[in-house]
Amino acid sequence: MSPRLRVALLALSGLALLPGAAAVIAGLPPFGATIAQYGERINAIAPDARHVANMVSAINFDLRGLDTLGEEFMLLAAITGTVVLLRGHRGEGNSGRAMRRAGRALIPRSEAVVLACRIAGPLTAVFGLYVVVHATVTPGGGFQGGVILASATLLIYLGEGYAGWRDAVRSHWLDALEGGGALLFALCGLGPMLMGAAFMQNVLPLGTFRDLFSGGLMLIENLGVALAVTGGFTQLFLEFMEETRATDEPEEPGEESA
Amino acid sequence: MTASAAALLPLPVAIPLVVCAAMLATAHLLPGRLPDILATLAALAVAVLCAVIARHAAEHPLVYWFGGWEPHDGVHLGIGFSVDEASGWVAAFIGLLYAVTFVFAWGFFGRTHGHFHILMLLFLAAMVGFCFTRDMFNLFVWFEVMSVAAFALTAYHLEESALSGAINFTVINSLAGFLMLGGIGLIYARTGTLDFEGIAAAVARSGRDPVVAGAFCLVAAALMIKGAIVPFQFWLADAHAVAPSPVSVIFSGSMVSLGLFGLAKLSAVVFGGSDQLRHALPLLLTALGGGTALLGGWMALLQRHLKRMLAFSTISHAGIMLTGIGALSADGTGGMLVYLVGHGLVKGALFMVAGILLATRASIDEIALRGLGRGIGPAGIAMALAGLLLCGLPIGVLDQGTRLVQGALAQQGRGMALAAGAIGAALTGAAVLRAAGRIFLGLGPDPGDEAGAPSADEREKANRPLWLMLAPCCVLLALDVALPADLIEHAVPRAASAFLHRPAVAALAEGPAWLPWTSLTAALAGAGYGLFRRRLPALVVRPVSVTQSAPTRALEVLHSGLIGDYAAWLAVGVAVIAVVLGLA
Amino acid sequence: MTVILPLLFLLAAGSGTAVVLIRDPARQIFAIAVNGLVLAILFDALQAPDVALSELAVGSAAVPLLFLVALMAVRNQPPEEKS
Amino acid sequence: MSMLPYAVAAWLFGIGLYGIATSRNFIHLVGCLGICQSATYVLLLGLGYRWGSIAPIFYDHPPGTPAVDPVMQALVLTDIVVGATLTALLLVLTIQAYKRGGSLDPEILRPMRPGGQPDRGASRADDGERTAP
Repeated sequence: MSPRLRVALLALSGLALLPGAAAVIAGLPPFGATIAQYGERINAIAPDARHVANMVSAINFDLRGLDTLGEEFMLLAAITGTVVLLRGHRGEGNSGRAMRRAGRALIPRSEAVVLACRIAGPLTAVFGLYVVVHATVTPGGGFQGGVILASATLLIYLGEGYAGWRDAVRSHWLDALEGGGALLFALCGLGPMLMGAAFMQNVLPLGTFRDLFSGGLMLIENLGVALAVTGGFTQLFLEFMEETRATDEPEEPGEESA
Repeated sequence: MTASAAALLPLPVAIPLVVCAAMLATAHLLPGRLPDILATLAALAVAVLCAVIARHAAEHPLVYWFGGWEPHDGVHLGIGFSVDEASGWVAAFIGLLYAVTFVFAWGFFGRTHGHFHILMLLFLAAMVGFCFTRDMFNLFVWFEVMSVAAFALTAYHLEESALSGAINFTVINSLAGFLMLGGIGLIYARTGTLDFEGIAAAVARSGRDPVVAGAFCLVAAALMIKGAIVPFQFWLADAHAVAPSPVSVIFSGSMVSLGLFGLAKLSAVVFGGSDQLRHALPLLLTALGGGTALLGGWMALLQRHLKRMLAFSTISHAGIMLTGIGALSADGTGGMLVYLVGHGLVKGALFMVAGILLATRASIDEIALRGLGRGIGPAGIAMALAGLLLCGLPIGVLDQGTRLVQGALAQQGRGMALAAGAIGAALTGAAVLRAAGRIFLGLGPDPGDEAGAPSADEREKANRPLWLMLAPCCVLLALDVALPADLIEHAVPRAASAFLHRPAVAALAEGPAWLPWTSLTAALAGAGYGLFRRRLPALVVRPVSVTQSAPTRALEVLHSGLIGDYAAWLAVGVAVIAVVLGLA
Repeated sequence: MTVILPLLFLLAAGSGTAVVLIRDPARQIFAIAVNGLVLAILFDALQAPDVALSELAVGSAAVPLLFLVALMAVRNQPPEEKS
Repeated sequence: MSMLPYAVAAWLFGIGLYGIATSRNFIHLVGCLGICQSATYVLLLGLGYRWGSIAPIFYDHPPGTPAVDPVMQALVLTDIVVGATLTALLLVLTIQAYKRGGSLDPEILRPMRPGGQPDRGASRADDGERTAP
């Protein structure tokens, strides 16, 4: 099909869809008028039932924990896939050590960049940890914190250069971190079954409302997610970086993550 | 007894997940063959557990609430699994298919620290979760896990066509995921719940409602993309043709039909209460299904790349399954479920034959392989038998499913869909039989239109003995042929009614007995024409070639491999569904 | 609030359109990052701080970074000899 | 205003699809797919919003204060993970496809070209290629 024909086809089906879409939009409740009964109900009962302040975490780790389990394993699938697809080409043998492209000199980094990264890296990591541990009381949780932690390791890359990064971060540790985190989460599901409860039933003491240690089993699940996401995203960055080592210097990424 | 059986429900999902997480955590420590063994055992465990669950679900569906969040005052708070007999058996079949595939692929994925077994096990867990869940969003999560694992597996060969096939597959199926999520958002906003039963009750109350119809349109489009229904079918040929053969076994045998399984479940259980949909669906589904069956069959006949041919044949059979759903009756749906299992067994065996050719003869091209199959006769017999079964040889599970689907269609007077299904099956059977004759008997030195079809140079590692690859293939075929017919005949009416949440029926209608034989004869005639065209009188050959050339070229042009075209067709498909629903 | 929300929705539509219409991948990356940022602000205004934090970390940092890396990989590695 | 979020969601999906249909560069195409996905974020969060409600976090406000729908937010969180994984996978595929095919243009990188002939097949199939174009 020629591009013009393709756009015409697209526009035609867009036109055909227009009345339907209009009818659907008109049939929906007006924006901001009401929320669904399910969400209302959770807002009403979850603070009492699970002693947590953050309803989104309560849903993610308790009421609908199975979804998050699936989501974690989706991440695992994607990162395993990425590793296989990128390494299948490079060959697995040399993934453990830094290799350098022939004919490319090491480019010295400016003092300022190194210093900035050495300061920003730990700060980002601390912020990431903060986000992880406060999952049940304030916004954030294992996933968000894990991504921020992974960005902190990326700052090491900017500060110390590739070799330094490779020394600090080893590929099979990351596999272990990622798999271990996911395993921890899955075992949080199976553990309660051994005690005669339902899969992923919150059998641990729930703690006090608005306390850092509230939510019982959710805390462990959150930890599992944080480990898996940190390991997974670091692995992802690592594998992607491996693809670009012909470049001089990646530009400023990672700043917004803090 | 049933209470303890219900407690088993999380295990078929949890076991593969735990095994693959543990495998990843210890990836660099695992010795050579351990991933193969672990993965096979895990898949077998899933199959056995699902079979146990299915047996216990025969009386009434088993229900399990995760986290102990049972519904309270009619509000469903958590996620539930709800397994009826049919879902249980389908999941058991999928577990078995994986176990057999792991044996077939023994050592094939050796060099990657078990990463491929990790992906395959995730794929398995997602499929079982997809069969069991009774929660809309959970369904979406498993749908996406399935997709993500599949995307990575497709590109394993890292060849140019494998990569661009995988990109097409990924983009189209990602769009499917977004559509589905949009539909879920709409139905949640309308009904205030995500649970199947809760939504069904609210839909039945709502009457004619554009939001419900819109939600169904989006979700159905997503599942039809997964199920490769015209005009969403384009990705399938690209992806199945380039994926490693063990992965293609899973794709064709279970992933595609699972999309239709989901569609059957949703349209019967969740959206069944809407009069508007009940009026529109039979026409929509049988028309799309019939078209898909014909187009898939025709395209299959025109291929020379064996896996691509089988991919189109899968499209054709997906169309037949869709016509079964379209009957919206216990006969049609029961037939579709039986057909799903039978088709998975036969198509899995065929892709294994393709894998055997790739490994032992280092090619997948029908014309290049002419006569080269002589040394591996058993594979040829398997392929010929599978081809006969595909087009309607009246024995085995696949045939039983076919007759039930045909019975449902005949009862409702949908002659067009009935004919389209029979012709589609005959065409795919003809294609497979022609290829078998050419490869294993050296017939047909003078190829017709198929010579102009796309092909690629491909081979797979030949690191396994022939018997190790042949045994799983024969197991699948033997299962299809030898599963006792009266057992299925006895179980299907009950299981199909429970699947549809309807009162049980005593027996199901079957189609006319002559129809499979007609398909079979037509397939043999088609294969014979392809192989012996040089010996036929010009009076026969010329009109056929003249009439088939133009549409053939047009069809090949349509299957351009361009992602932009596929996106445009996707929009067309969604618009067609929306218009049909809107007019009802 | 009644003014800010519509404005943010329109901004999200606009920045999304920009991502599509900027055909040069190198410049598109900036559009993607801006779009991520706009979405994060929109989500925060919609009282979804959890989602906003995720979108900030993923949509305006991690994903543009991946795009950047992919672009560099493509630019710097001439394709291998085809066999 | 009451329809604006839904219209924006529909627009984003449409424009993303238009981008995919017309893109001549896979990296650009992946960006367009992200826009299609952001349509789902906007739709879901728009459906879960209620005027005058707080975020569903009862830290500064006591439980019982009207809050927006937390379920939609949980769904969107999962969706964002989906988006990140898909982007990563697609970019990997794109990089690899570029290395093999030497192009990022979908028109050039096709899965299988019509009439493609296997190299080794030609000699084996004695007259197999006769009718090939």
